[in-house]
Amino acid sequence: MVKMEDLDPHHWIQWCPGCGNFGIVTAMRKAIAELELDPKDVVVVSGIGCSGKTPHYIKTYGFEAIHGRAVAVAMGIKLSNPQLHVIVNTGDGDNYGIGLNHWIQNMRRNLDILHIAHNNHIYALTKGQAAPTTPFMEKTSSTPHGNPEKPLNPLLLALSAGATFVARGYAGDLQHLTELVKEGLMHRGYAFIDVLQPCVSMYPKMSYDYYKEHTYYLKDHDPSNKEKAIELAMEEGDKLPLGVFYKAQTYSIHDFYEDIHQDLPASKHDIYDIDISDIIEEYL
Amino acid sequence: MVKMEDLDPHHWIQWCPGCGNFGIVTAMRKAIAELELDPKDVVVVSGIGCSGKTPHYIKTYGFEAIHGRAVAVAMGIKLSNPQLHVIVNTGDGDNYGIGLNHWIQNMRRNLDILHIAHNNHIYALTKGQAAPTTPFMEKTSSTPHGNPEKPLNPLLLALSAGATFVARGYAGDLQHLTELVKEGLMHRGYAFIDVLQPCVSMYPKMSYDYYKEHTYYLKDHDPSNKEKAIELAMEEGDKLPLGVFYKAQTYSIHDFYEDIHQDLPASKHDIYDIDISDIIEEYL
Amino acid sequence: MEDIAIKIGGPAGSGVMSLGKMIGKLFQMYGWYVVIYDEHPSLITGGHNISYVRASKQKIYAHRTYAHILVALDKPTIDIHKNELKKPALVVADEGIAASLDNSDILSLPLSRIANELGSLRYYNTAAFGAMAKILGARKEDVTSVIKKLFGKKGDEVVQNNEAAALKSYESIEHSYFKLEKKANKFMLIGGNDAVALGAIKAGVKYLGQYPMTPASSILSTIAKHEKSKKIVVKQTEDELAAINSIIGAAFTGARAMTATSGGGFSLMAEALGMAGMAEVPIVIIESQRGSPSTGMPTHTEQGDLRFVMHASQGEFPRVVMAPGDVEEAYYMVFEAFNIAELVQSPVIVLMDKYLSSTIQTTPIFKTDLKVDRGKLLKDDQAQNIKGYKRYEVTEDGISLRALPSQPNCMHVASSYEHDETGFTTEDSEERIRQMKKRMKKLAVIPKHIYAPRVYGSDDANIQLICWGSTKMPCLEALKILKEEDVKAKVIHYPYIVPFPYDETIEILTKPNVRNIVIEQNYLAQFRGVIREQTGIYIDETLLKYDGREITPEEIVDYVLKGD
Amino acid sequence: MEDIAIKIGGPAGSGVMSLGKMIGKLFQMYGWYVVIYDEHPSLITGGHNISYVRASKQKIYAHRTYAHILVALDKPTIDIHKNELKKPALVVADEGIAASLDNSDILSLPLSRIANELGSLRYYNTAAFGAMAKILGARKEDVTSVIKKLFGKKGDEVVQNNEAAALKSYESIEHSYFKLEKKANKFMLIGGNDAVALGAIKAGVKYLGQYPMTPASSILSTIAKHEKSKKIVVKQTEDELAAINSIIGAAFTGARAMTATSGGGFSLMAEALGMAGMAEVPIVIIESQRGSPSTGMPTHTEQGDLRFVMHASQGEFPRVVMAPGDVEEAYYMVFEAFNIAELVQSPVIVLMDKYLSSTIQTTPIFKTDLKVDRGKLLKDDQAQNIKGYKRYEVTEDGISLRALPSQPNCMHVASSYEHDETGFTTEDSEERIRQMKKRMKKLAVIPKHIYAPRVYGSDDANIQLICWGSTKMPCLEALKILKEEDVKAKVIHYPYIVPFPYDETIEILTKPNVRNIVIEQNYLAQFRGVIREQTGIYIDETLLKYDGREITPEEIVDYVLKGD
Ligand SMILES: Cc1ncc(C[n+]2csc(CCOP(=O)(O)OP(=O)(O)O)c2C)c(N)n1
Ligand SMILES: Cc1ncc(C[n+]2csc(CCOP(=O)(O)OP(=O)(O)O)c2C)c(N)n1
Ligand code: SF4
Ligand code: SF4
Ligand SMILES: [Mg+2]
Ligand SMILES: [Mg+2]
Repeated sequence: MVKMEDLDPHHWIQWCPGCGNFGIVTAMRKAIAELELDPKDVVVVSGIGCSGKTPHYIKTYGFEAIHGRAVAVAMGIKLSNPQLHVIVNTGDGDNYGIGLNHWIQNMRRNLDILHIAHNNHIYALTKGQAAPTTPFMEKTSSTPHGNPEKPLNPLLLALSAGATFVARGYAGDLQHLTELVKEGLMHRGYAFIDVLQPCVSMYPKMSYDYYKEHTYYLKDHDPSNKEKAIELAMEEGDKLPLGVFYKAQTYSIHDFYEDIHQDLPASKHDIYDIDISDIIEEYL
Repeated sequence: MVKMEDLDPHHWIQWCPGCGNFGIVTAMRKAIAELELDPKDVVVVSGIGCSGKTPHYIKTYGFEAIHGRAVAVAMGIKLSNPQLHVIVNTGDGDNYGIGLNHWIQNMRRNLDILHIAHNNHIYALTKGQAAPTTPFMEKTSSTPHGNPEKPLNPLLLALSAGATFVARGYAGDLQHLTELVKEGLMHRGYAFIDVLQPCVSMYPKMSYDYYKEHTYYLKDHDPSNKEKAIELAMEEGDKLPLGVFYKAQTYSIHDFYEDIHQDLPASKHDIYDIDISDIIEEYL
Repeated sequence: MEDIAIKIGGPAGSGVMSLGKMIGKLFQMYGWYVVIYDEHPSLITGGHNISYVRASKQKIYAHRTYAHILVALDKPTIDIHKNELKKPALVVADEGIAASLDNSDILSLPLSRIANELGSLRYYNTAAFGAMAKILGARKEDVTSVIKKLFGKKGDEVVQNNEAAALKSYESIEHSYFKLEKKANKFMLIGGNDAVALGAIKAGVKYLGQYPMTPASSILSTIAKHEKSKKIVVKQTEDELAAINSIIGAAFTGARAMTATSGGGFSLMAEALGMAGMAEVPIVIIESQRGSPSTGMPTHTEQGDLRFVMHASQGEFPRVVMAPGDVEEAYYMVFEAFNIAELVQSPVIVLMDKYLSSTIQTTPIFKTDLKVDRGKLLKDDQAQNIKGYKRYEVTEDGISLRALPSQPNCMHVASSYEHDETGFTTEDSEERIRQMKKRMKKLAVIPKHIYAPRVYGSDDANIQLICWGSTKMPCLEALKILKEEDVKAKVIHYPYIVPFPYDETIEILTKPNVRNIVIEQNYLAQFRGVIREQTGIYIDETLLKYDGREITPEEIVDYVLKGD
Repeated sequence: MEDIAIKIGGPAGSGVMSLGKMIGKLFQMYGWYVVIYDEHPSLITGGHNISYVRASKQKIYAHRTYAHILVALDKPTIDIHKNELKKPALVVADEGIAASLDNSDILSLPLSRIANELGSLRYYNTAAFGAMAKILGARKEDVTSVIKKLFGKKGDEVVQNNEAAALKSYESIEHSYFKLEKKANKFMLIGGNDAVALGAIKAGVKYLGQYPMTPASSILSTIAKHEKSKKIVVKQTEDELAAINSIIGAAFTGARAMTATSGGGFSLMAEALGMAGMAEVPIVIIESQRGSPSTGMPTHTEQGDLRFVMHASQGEFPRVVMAPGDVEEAYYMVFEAFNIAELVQSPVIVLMDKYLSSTIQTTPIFKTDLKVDRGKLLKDDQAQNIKGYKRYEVTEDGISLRALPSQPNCMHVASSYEHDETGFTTEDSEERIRQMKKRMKKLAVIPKHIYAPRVYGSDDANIQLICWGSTKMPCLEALKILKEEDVKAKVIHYPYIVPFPYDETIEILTKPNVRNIVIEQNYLAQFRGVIREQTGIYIDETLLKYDGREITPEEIVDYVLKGD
């Protein structure tokens, strides 16, 4: 039996007191414990940012990669050993800025990972520059005259690119978030959760109070309905819906590689005496 | 008066006889001539690929950049001198593969350029590897056991990212394509045209004949209707619609910079004696 | 009191840096020379932050290892730094801290009380500033001036509250411990990154494309502050690929264009750097090095990227690599970088590091009568009559006339492929050789004196401290100390690495009976390798540091006196 | 007939390369040594393509500048290449071309007629092959065998039509011009990139992440062909950033992982290269150089990326840079690369170039009794009982035990930050120094003999041709020619650049009375610079070429005999 304590941090946590990231990593720990996944079979992969520190705060295998490349690293991990449960944690800058290409392409591939985007609407670790999700005309350290860009719509892009599990969570609701994480972990295919994450130091405006007023929970929504999911994602109301927007079981790139891993995952194949005589034959 | 001949290639054309790119560059020449744009105020920017050779084949200013970065180079050009008409020509690999991030981000910014993607569903110049638009399970030189990826949907992504002019053209219909190019050139904001381009050497399957059977022209579609445009883009029928899917006039990032270019574009500002005494004052 | 050093320690988020700046500003007002040096981990909250303010009536170049006053904004600070204290050693702390330590040597102050009275712990560090002003013997009205200067833009309320905090605590102290004398000097107090920003603005930068990365991020913030008044297109991009590619586009239109980053971002720029070289587009890249490899130690200093920036990108093309030695040089050299970029129509890399980027110094007020030189740039009126324009014409000095979009008669394609004189792709052997030779000889137009090493110190010294970039600062400080100890030494500082000043190097390094010591912030002694590769001269003595902390004048002096 | 050279010229798309391969295959069947060298522009159609087939009864190493037979698949070929012809000079062309030139020296063949009879010009080059087989004096049944071998996988119809084309044209010629003698040798005929693929497959590569880029693209195609039978995850990625980052992920799970690219793609890999160094993940990167800078001359050769791969990525970390000298070495060294990568838990770069990637050679049949060595990799049964596991434990040789996800008791985080022994981020000065020292000493475990330079030629020679990577081939061929002219020379070939073989270099290069000449395919004599940086030895004679064409044995001989 896996207990929450088995998943305690590798190290003391260095996030600011009150940071939304605590809620996220706790939800991850709870979900893994409740699903009874063996921590040694879980790999948490991150980029760089406050969010990037997540792997250190949950005792599983982890990879704190470079900024923007967590999803690409995760692809190599999951394709080489599909038995591992791979969880990607990115920041909003990390994923919707510098790392966007890998995100889109792997949703298209329907790579079988859980991806949690810590969306605090700011570049926190580098001290408050505008992120791709920062509101229009917001003043930040890099945009003293206002952010000239309209924010991007993560859920709409996820749906358009082909993710097969698309959800929005909120770091302030541990119970709800834990359920999303569990559902994402159990999903075969790209499970993407954009998590609204209060950053108390670098973007206090979007606080817990703010989110309490500006979110609501999806009810009576049929997550198999993609058109409706897209409509929901495009909604420009005052409140953001939380919950599972879309979910489907379709082709995943892993189907193509299934035979390779049939007996053992590729990463565990015996390579001490690969026979290449048939290939050499071709050149004779 | 600008004549077609004024826009003749800088150099003899090196594309394969019958290549769809001829249609595209001819449509560009016709459009510029018909709109009477001054060629010296036009900059054609490309990446690398067969499509990348376009700037050499139309006598305007041009920049043949590195693979995947045409849109980023174009951004620098247009933001520094908004008086220039900037046309980007990319391949499908160039844009939907390696260059995807710049494409998505600049559609979000609604950068004021015309972007023509030469979609031949293959990496042509490098000899026939799978592209992000290559059909599922297709055998290519890099996928001898079939392409394991589902192709991406360029128009759906363009609509989700925020392009304000989204169209599909066909390199085999010069008249129709010329009209699209003209409309795109006149549009203020990101005008994106995915052009179905037969590649006779590296992907002969999607030939002129093929496209004749597998396309139809949009009729009675209201391009101001984004929901409908998204529906059209998601259609999975046997035939692809050609024409303008969506068009809108909204905020563009250029609005933010307007004051800078008010008298002269920034690239032409006199910089011989910039006064910084007010800034120095801050440090005294 | 001739020279005083103050160390402030506290947790991240407690305003350590801003307190350092207030104290520095006070000394500046008194005409003192100031150096402010910061150290902090890559965390938003928690972790130990330091600001070190050194001020002197005489010119100073760098921080030192000691402090006369320790301002402890938290308890651990006292333990961590007490051994650095030097007479007259004074420890200053809030009464809460002092009480808990039961240490009567601590000057106990009502900082948190004052801050709380004003309604927010935010004023804690301003209160500490007021106390420090009194301790140092500054006048009350100068406290007010500093606060106005630093908080003025944040509105009246902020100013008033900060003023109240400072003055209250100023008054809470009975007597001054020092007497702050006024000197007649008038300085700027400015950090390396801000000097870069000013140099660029003065040079007429019209497009900045940047993605934030420590320690270069503040260049973006600073230039953005002036985007409207100086009419500069400032674009935070989606990544460093977009940053460099967009500045190449901007420069192609004729806009002076720049990006700034650290090593990781520069890695992503490697490919486009070569495009600038091939297409002959003048761009300026600021690269501020930090602890590496990879993400490394983001908020620490290093000179580990020298070889990388010299050789980044496939193949061979001309580039300039310069490395300013202090804040003042950063301003002038960045200005120069833009001129040189247009002169040689190639990329220019300005190599900084965290130490130089974030160190704040008093400098003489920057001169502004600097001459912009745009090299062989075609003028609009010349374009009217030009015939047979060729963008990549092979000329005597390798540099071709540069025409810009919208100029008539000059339409051409800039290309990342090898090309002929018109810009069209070529794979012809002879064309290729011609274009390679043309490009590779361009750097020769840069006047030699510009990239010559600078020699500081006594002519007849036989100890030569060889350095490049920011280590100039501790080296010059070490020179002063050595002089006091009657040891004659010289500092040989290289502000340029590429082009490499061959003749001067031979002359300087092969003097008979000299002891040459290379001083660098890296593991492999990269610059020593460059010298050997270029000249064959092997310098066997090195003083290397790669723990992320800038080498100190003391370490240099120690090494010189004792050897390794 | 001892040695024969055939040049085939024609437009891109006319099957020049494939004709070269057919002829080469024929010689291979006869037990001859073969070298096939291609030249073509970066275009799909149009532009002039060349395939050059050289065959000999004696061992040959490289292509030469002359040809005995010119096969002209179009008219321009004759003009372009007629001066390269050497006795017995024979020009072979379709009757259409021959007639239009009105040149009775041309052997006129009914190639297009035969192809058209078979319904497609696609058979034009196979017809040319049949004719060449007859001209060379090969037996009919061998023509059939070659066709079966090369077209067998494309189905019966293709084989039959090609066979028909070849035999018809074989019969259209009355008599053979040569007599192709059979030798007892049994060779493989294989190109550099395929040798790389085989070396990797033999080494147990389990994950290939690659983005296509000339001249490395065919490594992807070749390995993909065997993905199912050899159970390899082959992933074409969205770009080179994803390629290298995904192989790092793959290697982290324990899969042997590789990527392949050219300089432009390698530029994009620079950042993650440093991550592999910092996180100590073993990966293999194949970098096949091409004409540069930037997009450059994509289908031409160069050795311009040496310094770049040596220094790519910010900061300092261990890496290995090897550069095989010929096709056979490519196989063995790529195999070795995987062992070394795991031995030192660091990235290994295998530097190829277009010449080596695409040159096809006869080689002895590759040995397959090679020993896989996974270094300090933790075994599953060891993991069961391990306690206090530390991924980055500081050990004597710097190498720590490597545990893999899913192993019990070893959970840890691999990190791109500087870290302590457990993997947690640290900015502590002493931890930093310990980890830097640990990493930087790792390369010392590579046995010296592995990276020693190889010496070819007479012991008592006083001319030393110093080269690295693919220039070994023309250098060895030049050695043969020089020997024929009674000039004693040696080739000193460096298969490794990093680690640099210091002792051997000193010994070899400082022999009294030797004339050292550095031979490289670049402008700046980069390897000469490396030698000087490492040893202080300056070699003033260089033979450099940077026009995209491989240096020829003749050029080397000329230089040696006449000087520059
Ligand atoms: C290539 C590169 N560019 C820039 C950086 C600097 N950097 C570190 S984290 C970060 C962004 C942080 O924002 P986000 O991804 O939203 O994460 P958060 O800190 O908000 O969790 C940046 C720009 C880097 N480490 N690497
Ligand atoms: C960084 C980099 N990676 C790879 C390449 C090699 N390359 C050149 S063109 C191309 C793709 C061509 O496909 P596409 O963009 O669809 O253009 P097309 O030739 O089909 O028009 C590739 C992979 C390159 N030039 N640069
Ligand atoms: S800066 Fe923001 S995101 Fe980072 S740890 Fe603090 S609260 Fe969390
Ligand atoms: S390969 Fe295809 S895309 Fe390229 S020029 Fe030929 S037909 Fe056109
Ligand atoms: Mg963020
Ligand atoms: Mg394509």
